[in-house]
Amino acid sequence: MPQEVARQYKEIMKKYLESHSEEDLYVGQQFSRRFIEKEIAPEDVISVHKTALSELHPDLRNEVWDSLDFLIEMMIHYGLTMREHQSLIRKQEAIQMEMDVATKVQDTLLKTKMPCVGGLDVGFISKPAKEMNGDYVYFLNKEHESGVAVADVIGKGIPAALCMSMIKFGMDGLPDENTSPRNVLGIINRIVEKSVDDSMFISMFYGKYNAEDTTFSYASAGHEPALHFDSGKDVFSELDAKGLLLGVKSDAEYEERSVVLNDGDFIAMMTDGVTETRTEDGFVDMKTIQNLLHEVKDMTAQQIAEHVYQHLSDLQNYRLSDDFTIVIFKKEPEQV
Amino acid sequence: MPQEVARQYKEIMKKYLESHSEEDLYVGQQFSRRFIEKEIAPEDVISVHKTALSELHPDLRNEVWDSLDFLIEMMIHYGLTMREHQSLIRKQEAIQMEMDVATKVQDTLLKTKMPCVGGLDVGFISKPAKEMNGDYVYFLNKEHESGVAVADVIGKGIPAALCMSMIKFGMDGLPDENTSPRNVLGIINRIVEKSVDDSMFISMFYGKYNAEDTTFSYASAGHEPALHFDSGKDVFSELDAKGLLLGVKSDAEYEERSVVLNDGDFIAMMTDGVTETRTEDGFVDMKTIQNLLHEVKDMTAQQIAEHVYQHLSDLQNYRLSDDFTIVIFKKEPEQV
Amino acid sequence: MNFRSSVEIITEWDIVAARQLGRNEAKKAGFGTVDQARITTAISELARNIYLYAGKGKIEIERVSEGGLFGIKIIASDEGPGIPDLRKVMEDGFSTSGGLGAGMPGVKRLMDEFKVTSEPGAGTIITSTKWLH
Amino acid sequence: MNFRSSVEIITEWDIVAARQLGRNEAKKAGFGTVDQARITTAISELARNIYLYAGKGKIEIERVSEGGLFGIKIIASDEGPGIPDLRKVMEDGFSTSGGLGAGMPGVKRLMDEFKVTSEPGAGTIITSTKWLH
Ligand SMILES: [Mn+2]
Ligand SMILES: [Mn+2]
Ligand SMILES: [Mn+2]
Ligand SMILES: [Mn+2]
Repeated sequence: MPQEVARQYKEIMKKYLESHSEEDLYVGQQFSRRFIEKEIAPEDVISVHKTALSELHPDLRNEVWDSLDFLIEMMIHYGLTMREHQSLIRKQEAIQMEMDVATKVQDTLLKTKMPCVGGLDVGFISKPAKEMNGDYVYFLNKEHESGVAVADVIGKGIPAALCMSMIKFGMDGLPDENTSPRNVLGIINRIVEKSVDDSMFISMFYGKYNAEDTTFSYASAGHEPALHFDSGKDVFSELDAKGLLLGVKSDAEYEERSVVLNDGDFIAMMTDGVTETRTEDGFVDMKTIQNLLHEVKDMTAQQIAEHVYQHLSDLQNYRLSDDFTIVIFKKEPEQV
Repeated sequence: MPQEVARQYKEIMKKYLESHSEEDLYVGQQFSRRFIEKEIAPEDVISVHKTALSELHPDLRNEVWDSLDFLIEMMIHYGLTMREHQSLIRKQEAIQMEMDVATKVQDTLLKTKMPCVGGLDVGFISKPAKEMNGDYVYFLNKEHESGVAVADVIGKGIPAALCMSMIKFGMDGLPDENTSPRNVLGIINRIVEKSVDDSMFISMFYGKYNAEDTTFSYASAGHEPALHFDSGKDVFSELDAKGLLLGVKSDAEYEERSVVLNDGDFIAMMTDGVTETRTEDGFVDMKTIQNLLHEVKDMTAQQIAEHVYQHLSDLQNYRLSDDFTIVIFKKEPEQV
Repeated sequence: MNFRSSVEIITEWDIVAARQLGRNEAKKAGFGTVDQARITTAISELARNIYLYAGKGKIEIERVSEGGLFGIKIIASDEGPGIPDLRKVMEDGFSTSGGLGAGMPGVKRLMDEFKVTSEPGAGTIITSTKWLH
Repeated sequence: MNFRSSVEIITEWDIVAARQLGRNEAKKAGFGTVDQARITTAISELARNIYLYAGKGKIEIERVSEGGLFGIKIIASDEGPGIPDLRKVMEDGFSTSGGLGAGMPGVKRLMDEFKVTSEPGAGTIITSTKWLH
């Protein structure tokens, strides 16, 4: 404890004892913050206080000094808590740095390339609720074909992130002749079932647009239904298909369905972070999402995705309760 | 602040002011720990102190009371630090839980099966320095062949863990005709180079034992040399082969070499956590490791691995400075 | 009508004036010494933030009652640059506070209720209430 | 020869006796009030650990000097069950201490030097030194 600090403490307290002014308390309190910055423990403050008082009023009764000694004793464990805090902050900062690196590694490791086949406009947005994203979007591009996997790993954070690598490397290893949605889900399901224990499940939607016949075929492993906007009839319909979550049963079968897309039609594939947006007034319903999509139906796929995100994250006061992912496949008139 | 707490504080302090006994200070200090458990802030303690003193000695001079008011003001920011600490502890516990789950997921995700081909005894040990292991051992089993990858991801913790999934799923996807060490490293290198950014490197040793001709062939991507114990000559030799770290250059080439194993011979493959064991007296040298291996050369592969770990972790005072991995391939007389 | 009084924050002296007003009102409202000090510290932090980051603003103090509870409400408003990322400010800023326990999370801890609305470019309004227990 | 004295720890009263001895020695060695309280608290924690977990043991206090520095060394020894996982005990036990700031990491923080050797089944010896600055 530097002498200078003790001298200043005495000066400030002296002024306060003379004037009782708010200004001295303000100065004193600002001064106490410097104590904390200098890691001066509370028991040291009591000791400085005692010294200052004894120099200013040496004639006070002995009970005063003894009671301050007692108070020092009572403060020792508070001082320990404070030093523990400083050490914990440093530990926390180290973890934070590790998380930041992990997030960057994950981003590079799991990066995906937007598809580009004629007549298809693609947009997507995927935002984590915590540091790391437990939703995953991965595009698989073949000639005349654009496939997309939209997955939600049950659970968030690091454990979920670890599982996503399975999906990516699993899909990268798919043989060219095996890219129908039912096959993709079947193969990824077997990898997941083999690689993770029973407490870890993944829901996944796989959709594939075929540029030659403009059909969109899809299969679902216990995932949220997608929405199909039919611009001719100006209506939405839900696209769902039967299938168990990935990782439940190694021989699970997946239903495959398809729909033809006309110019102006689009498909919105989402995770439950979108459909189960929680607001102060309860859950958002499908109707709200359809209305949001309809408001911007003539914009680009990316604008549609961002519009939905903006509105739903506003409703949640900027605090996502779950990872949020939406992918738009929009049929455009083909440029010749 | 409960009345009862204030009453007890007064009683303890009263006794102390009368007797000045160590016992009262002990009782008082134990009592102060309960304050902290009850999240009573230090400024509250000063306030309780002031009340107690004013009830015990109401006739003390005004400077005493005013100075205690000043002290309360000085303690407010200490109280905030303490409450921040409590909140940080809760945050820390949540992170710890997430890490625990992540470790379990990683264990299941990256699990590997010990090889079993005739005439080969296999043992290994892999211990993380922090929560998560940045070293990785993965066995690849074919008929008459046992392959093993020993890898060290530069960096530790979560970022490293994320990278290991690449190795596992990369190796799982290897076609059967492509399992020569030079090919394995070539293929994994291309996956790593494509999937991670320039700041992330992996060193890897790939060794393969062929039961038909009892040769051990190997290649190395910038990894620690392995040790070969020749039981006939009773000497060790280093097995090293030229090759860049994984992820540096997509078309890197890997040298492949081989050695014939006779009964009683063994290979020790390690990461730098073994060879660069740091003790109070500096680094451990290869000679020390050879001596450790030699001491137990007649035991099983698993016992050899554990012996090395026991001794080197003792030397480090039970605090590993790096992840520690050793794999033993030992040639046994084949049972017919 | 509820009693309400205010202090304009322009210079550092005004921080002291706001503290004094807050302490007097807290005392009149029946808060004990420690809570008076906490309310005063909260006002001090809010006024300092205005002084440091917005340049100019106002601290208002209001006696409030709700369902039999009585308390004191602090309203800190400014027309400064606003807070671009509310989510970040509302988080427990351990490392940012450097262990000082101050800033928004500090005010939140000193008081019982806390609310902030901010519009980038248009300013910030923070209201915070402490109830007599 | 260095001065050395000790207290057997069997009952809770002995914790108080060890504290008293430590405080007296710390005072005689020239430590100020706060450091006297810290040394006493460290002794208290060590003695309490013996009383609670080993049942029986000893606290010795020794005046030490080294390269012109003077200080006090506490030696806490017992023949209790020992500490099975030293690595764990030496870690900062935030959650285990429930924010109490006590246990081994607490003693380490109160003193300047700290060393523990333990053999499962044979007992534990902890030595800890504080230097006069
Ligand atoms: Mn999820
Ligand atoms: Mn979800
Ligand atoms: Mn490593
Ligand atoms: Mn290493």
